[in-house]
Amino acid sequence: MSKTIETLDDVVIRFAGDSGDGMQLTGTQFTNTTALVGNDLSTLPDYPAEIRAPAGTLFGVSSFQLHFSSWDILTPGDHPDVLVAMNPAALKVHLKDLKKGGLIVANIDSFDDKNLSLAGFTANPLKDESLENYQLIEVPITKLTLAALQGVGLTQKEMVRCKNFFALGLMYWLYSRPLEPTEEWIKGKFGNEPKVAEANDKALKSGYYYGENTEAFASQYQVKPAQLKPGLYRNVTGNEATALGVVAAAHKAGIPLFYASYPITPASEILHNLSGYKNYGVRTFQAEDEIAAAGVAVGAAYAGNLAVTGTSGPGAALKSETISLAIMLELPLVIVDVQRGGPSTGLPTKTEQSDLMFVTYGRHGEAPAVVIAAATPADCFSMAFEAARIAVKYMTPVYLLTDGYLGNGSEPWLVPNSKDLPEIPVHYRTDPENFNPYSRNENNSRPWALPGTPGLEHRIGGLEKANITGDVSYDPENHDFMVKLRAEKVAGIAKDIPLQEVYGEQSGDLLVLSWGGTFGAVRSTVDRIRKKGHKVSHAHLRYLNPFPRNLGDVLKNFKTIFVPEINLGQLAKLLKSEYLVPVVQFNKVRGLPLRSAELEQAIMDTLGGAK
Amino acid sequence: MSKTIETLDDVVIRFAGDSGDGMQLTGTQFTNTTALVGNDLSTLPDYPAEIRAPAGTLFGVSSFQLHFSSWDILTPGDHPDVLVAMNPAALKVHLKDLKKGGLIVANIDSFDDKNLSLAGFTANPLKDESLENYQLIEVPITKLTLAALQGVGLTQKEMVRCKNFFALGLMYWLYSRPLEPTEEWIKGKFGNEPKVAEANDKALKSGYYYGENTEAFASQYQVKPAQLKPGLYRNVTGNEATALGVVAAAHKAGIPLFYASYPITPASEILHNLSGYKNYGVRTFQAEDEIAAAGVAVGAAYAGNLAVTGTSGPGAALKSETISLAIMLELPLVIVDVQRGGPSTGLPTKTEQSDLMFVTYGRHGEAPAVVIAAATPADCFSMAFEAARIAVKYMTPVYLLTDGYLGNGSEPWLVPNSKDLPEIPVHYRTDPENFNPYSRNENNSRPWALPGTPGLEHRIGGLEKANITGDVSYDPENHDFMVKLRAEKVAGIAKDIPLQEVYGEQSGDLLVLSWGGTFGAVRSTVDRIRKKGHKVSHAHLRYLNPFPRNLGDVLKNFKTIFVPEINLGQLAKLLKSEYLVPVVQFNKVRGLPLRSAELEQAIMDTLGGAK
Amino acid sequence: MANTNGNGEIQVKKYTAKDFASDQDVRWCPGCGDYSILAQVQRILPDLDVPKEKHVFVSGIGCSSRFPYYMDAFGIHGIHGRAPAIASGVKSANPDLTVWVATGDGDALSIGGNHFIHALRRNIGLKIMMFNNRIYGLTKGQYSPTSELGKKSKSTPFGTIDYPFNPVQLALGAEGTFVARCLDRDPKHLQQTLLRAARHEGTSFIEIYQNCNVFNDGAFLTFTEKDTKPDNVLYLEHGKPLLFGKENEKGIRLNVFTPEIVNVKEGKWSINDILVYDETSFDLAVLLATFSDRVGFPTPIGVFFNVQRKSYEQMMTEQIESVTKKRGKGDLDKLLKSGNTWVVSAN
Amino acid sequence: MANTNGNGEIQVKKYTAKDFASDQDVRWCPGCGDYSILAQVQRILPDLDVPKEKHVFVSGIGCSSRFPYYMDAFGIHGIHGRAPAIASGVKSANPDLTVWVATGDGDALSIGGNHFIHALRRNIGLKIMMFNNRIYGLTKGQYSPTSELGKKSKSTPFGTIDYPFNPVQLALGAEGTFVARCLDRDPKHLQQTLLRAARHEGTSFIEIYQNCNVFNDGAFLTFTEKDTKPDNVLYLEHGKPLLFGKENEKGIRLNVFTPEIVNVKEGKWSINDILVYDETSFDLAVLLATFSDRVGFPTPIGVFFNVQRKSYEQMMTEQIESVTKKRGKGDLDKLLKSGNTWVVSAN
Ligand SMILES: Cc1ncc(C[n+]2csc(CCOP(=O)(O)OP(=O)(O)O)c2C)c(N)n1
Ligand SMILES: Cc1ncc(C[n+]2csc(CCOP(=O)(O)OP(=O)(O)O)c2C)c(N)n1
Ligand code: SF4
Ligand code: SF4
Ligand SMILES: [Mg+2]
Ligand SMILES: [Mg+2]
Repeated sequence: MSKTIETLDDVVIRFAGDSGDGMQLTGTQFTNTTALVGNDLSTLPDYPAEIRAPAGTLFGVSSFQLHFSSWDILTPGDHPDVLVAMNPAALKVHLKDLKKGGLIVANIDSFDDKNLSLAGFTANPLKDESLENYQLIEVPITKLTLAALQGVGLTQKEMVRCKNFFALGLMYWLYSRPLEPTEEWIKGKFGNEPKVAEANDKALKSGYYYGENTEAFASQYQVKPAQLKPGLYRNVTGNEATALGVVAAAHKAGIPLFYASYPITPASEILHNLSGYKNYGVRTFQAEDEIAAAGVAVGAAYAGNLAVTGTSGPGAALKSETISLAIMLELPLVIVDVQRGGPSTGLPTKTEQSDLMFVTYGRHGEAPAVVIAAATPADCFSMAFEAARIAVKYMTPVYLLTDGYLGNGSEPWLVPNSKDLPEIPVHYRTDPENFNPYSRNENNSRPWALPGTPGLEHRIGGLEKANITGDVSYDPENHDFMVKLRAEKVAGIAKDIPLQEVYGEQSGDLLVLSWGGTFGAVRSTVDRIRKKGHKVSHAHLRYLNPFPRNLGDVLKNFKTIFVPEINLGQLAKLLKSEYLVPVVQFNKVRGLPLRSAELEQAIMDTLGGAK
Repeated sequence: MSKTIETLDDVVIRFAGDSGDGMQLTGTQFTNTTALVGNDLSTLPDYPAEIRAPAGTLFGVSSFQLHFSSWDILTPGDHPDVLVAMNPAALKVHLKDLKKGGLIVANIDSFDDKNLSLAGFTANPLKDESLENYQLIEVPITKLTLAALQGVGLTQKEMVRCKNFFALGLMYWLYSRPLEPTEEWIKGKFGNEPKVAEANDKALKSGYYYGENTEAFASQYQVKPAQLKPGLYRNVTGNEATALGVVAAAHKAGIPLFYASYPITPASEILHNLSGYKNYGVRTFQAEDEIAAAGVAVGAAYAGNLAVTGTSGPGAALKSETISLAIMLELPLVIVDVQRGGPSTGLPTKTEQSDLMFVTYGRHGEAPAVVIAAATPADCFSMAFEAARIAVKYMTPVYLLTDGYLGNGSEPWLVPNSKDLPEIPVHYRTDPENFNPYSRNENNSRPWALPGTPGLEHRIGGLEKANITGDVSYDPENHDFMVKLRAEKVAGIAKDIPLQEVYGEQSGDLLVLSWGGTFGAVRSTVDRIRKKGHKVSHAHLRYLNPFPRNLGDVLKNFKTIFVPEINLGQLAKLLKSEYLVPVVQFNKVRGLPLRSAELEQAIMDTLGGAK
Repeated sequence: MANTNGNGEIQVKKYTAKDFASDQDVRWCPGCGDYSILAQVQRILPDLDVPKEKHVFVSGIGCSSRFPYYMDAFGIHGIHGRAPAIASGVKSANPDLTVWVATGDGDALSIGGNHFIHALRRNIGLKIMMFNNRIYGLTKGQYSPTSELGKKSKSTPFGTIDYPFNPVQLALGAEGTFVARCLDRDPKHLQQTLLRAARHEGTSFIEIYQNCNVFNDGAFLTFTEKDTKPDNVLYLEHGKPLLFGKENEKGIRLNVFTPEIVNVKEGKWSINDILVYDETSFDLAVLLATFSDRVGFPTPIGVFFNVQRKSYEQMMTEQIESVTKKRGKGDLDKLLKSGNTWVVSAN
Repeated sequence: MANTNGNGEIQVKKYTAKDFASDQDVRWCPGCGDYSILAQVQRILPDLDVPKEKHVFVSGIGCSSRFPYYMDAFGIHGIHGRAPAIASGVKSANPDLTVWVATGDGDALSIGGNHFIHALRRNIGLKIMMFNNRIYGLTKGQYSPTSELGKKSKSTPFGTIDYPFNPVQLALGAEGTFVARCLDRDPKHLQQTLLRAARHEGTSFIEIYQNCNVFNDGAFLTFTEKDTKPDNVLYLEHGKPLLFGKENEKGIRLNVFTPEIVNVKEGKWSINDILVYDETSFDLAVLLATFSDRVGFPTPIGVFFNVQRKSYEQMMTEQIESVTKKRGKGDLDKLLKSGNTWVVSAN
């Protein structure tokens, strides 16, 4: 049976099912295949704080959203075109996001009374009019999978577990994707379990052929490769990119990388990734807690390593006292905060931008630290690299802010060649002549003097330091001097970071000013508005402390500054106190990326007001 | 021999000697006696971070400054009129502060070669012209003390230790103070050691008679009692007042006080004081660290106590994660931060105002907390009481900021009657009917529902709460709602705090705006400037988050806002971001109270510019 | 023991296990060992004669720390590692409450290690149940401080390089007064031990071997499966000889100071040679604690140590009472007006 | 052992104690026990044949934690309680360094308790000297976790209500591989023990009883004064019988499992009945650790426990080496370009 193949510009697909249904894996496979096909893409995994809550419950639903296209896209999309619902709970939770008229692929085998009632349906939505506004495709995924796997030699339970591959195969067919990448992956993954490998492979193919052979779908689709910049690509999540960024920085600095951390969602993957790079000389240290991790990192920095410690909000809170020490010691240190929903444990698996004030001001005393933030999953690589560069050049702690969305989300990344990455010059002090631990170079940086270096024996500590000698000093004037010096050193880094760029007109009525993980949502929204003919510019901040030195001028060129954030207005506060400019805030704190439609509406409203 | 008695309006006296010389005790005795005589007073103890550094060294010098007067004074004074120098190091360290023409009382017995060289003198300053500009009185204090104590039956070492009482007696004579209060104190203190009691008593009297009988001093002085508001007074340090404030609040709330803390300079005295109030039902818990102390306090608050945890900067940093939990739990909690010099260990025995941004923003996530600050040592009582009132009324953590100067410094306090203190109504929830842990009253406060109350069984925790039910909720809209609700609750407290008052004209060219422990220095400076005929107003903030609701209007009424702080401009930042007004900053971060003369100069300069 | 409720009435209500189940859906993975522990706790509470509202369950963060949500009692789901501190506040503010701590091997021994050892040292009245699955469950499979050396986990793809704690040994080192070990899959024994822990004055600590079937499945299989259990588990019972094996044929004998395993059914040794367990002996407790680390030795399950020592909250109460008796009940006005005071009169 | 310096030359310089004294004035109170500890450390360092620049002293906060300032070596005066963490970073980043930790009873056991037990568990190469004065010195006299029950201090005017830790027992509970106790006032023994600690692979822990003559004067007087010391101190020596008393007339005998004190000069018992110390026996170490808490028993001084166990940093190095051997030295470009890659060509 041959079907028409329609060409689409982009598709947003969301896989949803129980935590145990393998939706994250399904999504990742679809992503990898889609990347290989050459589409641009952006992903949004979303999983519950529970590991594997009882089957069928609403809170146990796990999902993976993927946006792929033939053009340059920036977000995982607000509203899916297709929802693959493996059970009633998945349908219940995600239906509200589906585009009107969108496609629902439902595994009808799971729509039994028990599951319907667990999901809080009083009637079977497949059977009444509730889905009238959508295209519903009912597929007995479980039964078909079981049928396909008879004779493979697995138990019933094991066979049922393969149903996500059936769904994956079906979607591959629907969007004309090749099976080979996943077939390869299955071979590699289940090499030791030939039966499992065979079963998954069979389920995958059965799904594919089900699409091909049945009348279920009216047509098949294709999405042409995107016109990306030429080069070698891979798909990376923000956490992978962060790990690679610090490895690359250590390499370019010619010093060993030391990563000390304590597991915490959504930062743990950085530790997982780095712990696999032992042959790159990477040392990883799973500490007893975040305080220890920070302390270990300080010790490693003292001993001359590129020391990095990663965490999320609650862990960052615990590290605060130790970072204050690192500021007094003036040692290089990168602290990665993969932000999540707060306060307290909050929404541990969701994204948020609410640690900006905390990393900027969350230390006792006058304790200035550098703060930078990544804009997209792949940008985590560049900003991790940049954090390391600044830290070792200025002998200072640098916070790198990413977030749950960036950390878990992925996009194609144009992989750089190591030789094209900037060098990071490191000069350990070796000359004992006139050595003073708190003398300064032209950047106000003190020397990095490693234990083990003959003649440089010296002591540093958390008590106030005398200028130059670094001895303990209780002298009032020296304290005033040093407090101001430390502040100046950090402020002075402004001259070493790029000027703020503005997308669109360089002056005008409205500047949308964003930072961090909202880049994609904001830029695509601004783009859409601009395409409609409105003059709206966009500036996206990656440097938060210090700000780019032209930022004040940039702001002056616009009548209205619009600041969208996934917090209650933290960048807005910083801008107001620094530049005394009023700003219009847009704050949605839902644990989710900003929604383009809402954002567009708010910008348009402001634009109306701005004129 | 009778001498003339001159009458003075006020005197600033500084006792200085080795850490082991008992200068803190001497100062405290002089203070108590002076208080009893009816002078107004203000004190500034200053001691090294070392316990008792080797005798004679510069870093081992300990001092106690006292300002007393016949009028209402506000500061311990910038420049002493008299310096009692028990050894060369004390002279070396403190001479630069002495008023030109001031009096030096030096214990010449300690000016031997060893001590001179330890103090870094190449020649004996008593013997050359270095002290030309001062009145030098040389007294062989050690020898005279030894002579007086022959036969009491103490060892030589023990006798030498009494020399501070000789010096005290001498100063009592010089300023016409009675001996009785100290004699009484000696009796009480050394009741079990009659020889020591006798020796100290004798040393005290010998000092007194030495003044009376020798020609050393040209005249004797008196300072008439101050015209204080009538009532019963006592001298209190800020830390004592804080302790009394929370005891009083617990009493007026009718609930037990629970103080959990970990020792840290300069906050430990709050723990010391409260641990002595066992018969007031006060529970004190010395925890293993500050994190535990905060956790214990959260537990005690849950169980219905007035929970307080006190610390200084580094400890406050450690508590941050737990305070974020308390914010999610919406439990009442008072956190006292007796600020000291930072960052890191910094200047642990010195004062500073550099934790304002930290307590305001130093928590991950959107975690709003109330911040208030005491203005003077005695004001610590009122503000501690106020912190407790707000905490229990609004079920929220409240930070009370004091500082090393307030905590250790003292002033006469008009003791209130308990019946005149405001009531603090506490309504524990008892009715199980319609009980919902996150329902709200008119103040947006949730019910305080104690374990042990039948029918109220419920669970709370750090995960996001559903509005009203308090169940765990991962719902995006609920999170947005709750984040905003928590912010509103704290912002709403503005309607329950006093309007900001302005001292002087209510509008004009220049408003000096200060907060916290600088009150005395700023008010007296403004006063002096006003007496010279300049129009300068002063507003002193005790409420930092939320700000008093009229603060924006107050600021609008002045052309220039001048903000002096012992930090790099933290209040200035908050004002700018909140009100978008430019401010003139004055920042001296020396670990010391602001100096009046400098401040006056800076205000005058600004005033010049403001016109 | 009968209790009075808030209104002073005598509480005589008899509960069933169900009364302690909250209305919240239990969110652990199907098959998780946590379910059994929850069930056993709910089962024993009716036997305690403590009114429901006097039970407080405090936890940190981890799968295990979701425990309080499932109990119809008071509860705080705290922050990672801090449960003993929060619980100490609850207990010392109101000693009348029965305060439980539900924690994991990471929560209690990694980030919470300090509060854990200090709670034990203070002997404060907390009933600490540590669900030891030798893994970080909630954060999806990193090794914990009880994971065996060399374990491959998400954060140690080439194997761990740090030695594990022996939780019983650590608790004994930290002055624990009631220290026990149980199995999630031996419900009866777990119930008995929970009851004893609940009734102990001061801190009681129970390490519960708990299967995490998602990230560390089968970690304790040899102790729970019918065919391997007899040879690998040694039940400790006060006053009873230390016997194990399918037919209780093996016993522990003390060769001067060195324990050895002997067979009591082959003639050379008889039951009279076998060490009789004494749970009040610290030295024996420590000796037995090391068994789980000795190759060839069975892993002891049961109460290792149990002695009476006055609790922290008891001493706190007594101190307040004795000072109050000596000095009289504090009067606020007296306190405020204490010290050197003087009067300024209006003139 | 000869070392090479930074330039690859063989380091043969012989140091004296003075070479390890920094130019900083020592700021402890006159008479403080810390002086002796400082002197002994400076005295033994020349015997180690480690070049000066390879010594790193890390401390927390407290009087004792001022230690690094006085050593002419590398040093970090850290923050309260965190010295073991910072030192672990130094040591694992550069295992070639000799890393010391100077800490107090409050620093190590109160706020730093968690890092302390985890360092011991990991057996990471730190030489931990804990100055135990049973008080908080620097903050002027609050009780510490080693203060005796009932102690009156600034923060406990009516006496403490929490039981102290026994640091040796805790260290053993936490898997310490070298655990010792010394006296500030027995310089020779302190020197010997420091040397052994320095040469131990992994974590060594020495509790040093240290007199704080300002806030807790005389806490250890019975162990240091000539007339009381013999009856109150039991020196532990590997392979030697446990004898003490003015004329070594008293000994420790093990009555099955219970230690008792017997007289070896009165006929009934002889030296052959006396327990011969074996510092490799964990059980003996724990038994002896409890002596200081047993009424009537002497307090043991010396090495309680000493076993060989591969250190954390050693395993870290080996793991890196073995993975590198297996996979080849990492190439950055390969790493960046790993995973599923695809090429977009210019067109
Ligand atoms: C301060 C902080 N750090 C880290 C985390 C992340 N985290 C949550 S639970 C957990 C470990 C859980 O392990 P365990 O205590 O053994 O409990 P289990 O899930 O195995 O029952 C970690 C690391 C956190 N929530 N807070
Ligand atoms: C985070 C933090 N909390 C508290 C303190 C205050 N503090 C400094 S040293 C110390 C205790 C010192 O006791 P110990 O470790 O026994 O050392 P010692 O002075 O007796 O040698 C305390 C509580 C601090 N510096 N930092
Ligand atoms: S991850 Fe493991 S411990 Fe956690 S709920 Fe699942 S099975 Fe239980
Ligand atoms: S206070 Fe005690 S421990 Fe500290 S230096 Fe003085 S004597 Fe030594
Ligand atoms: Mg676990
Ligand atoms: Mg101490």
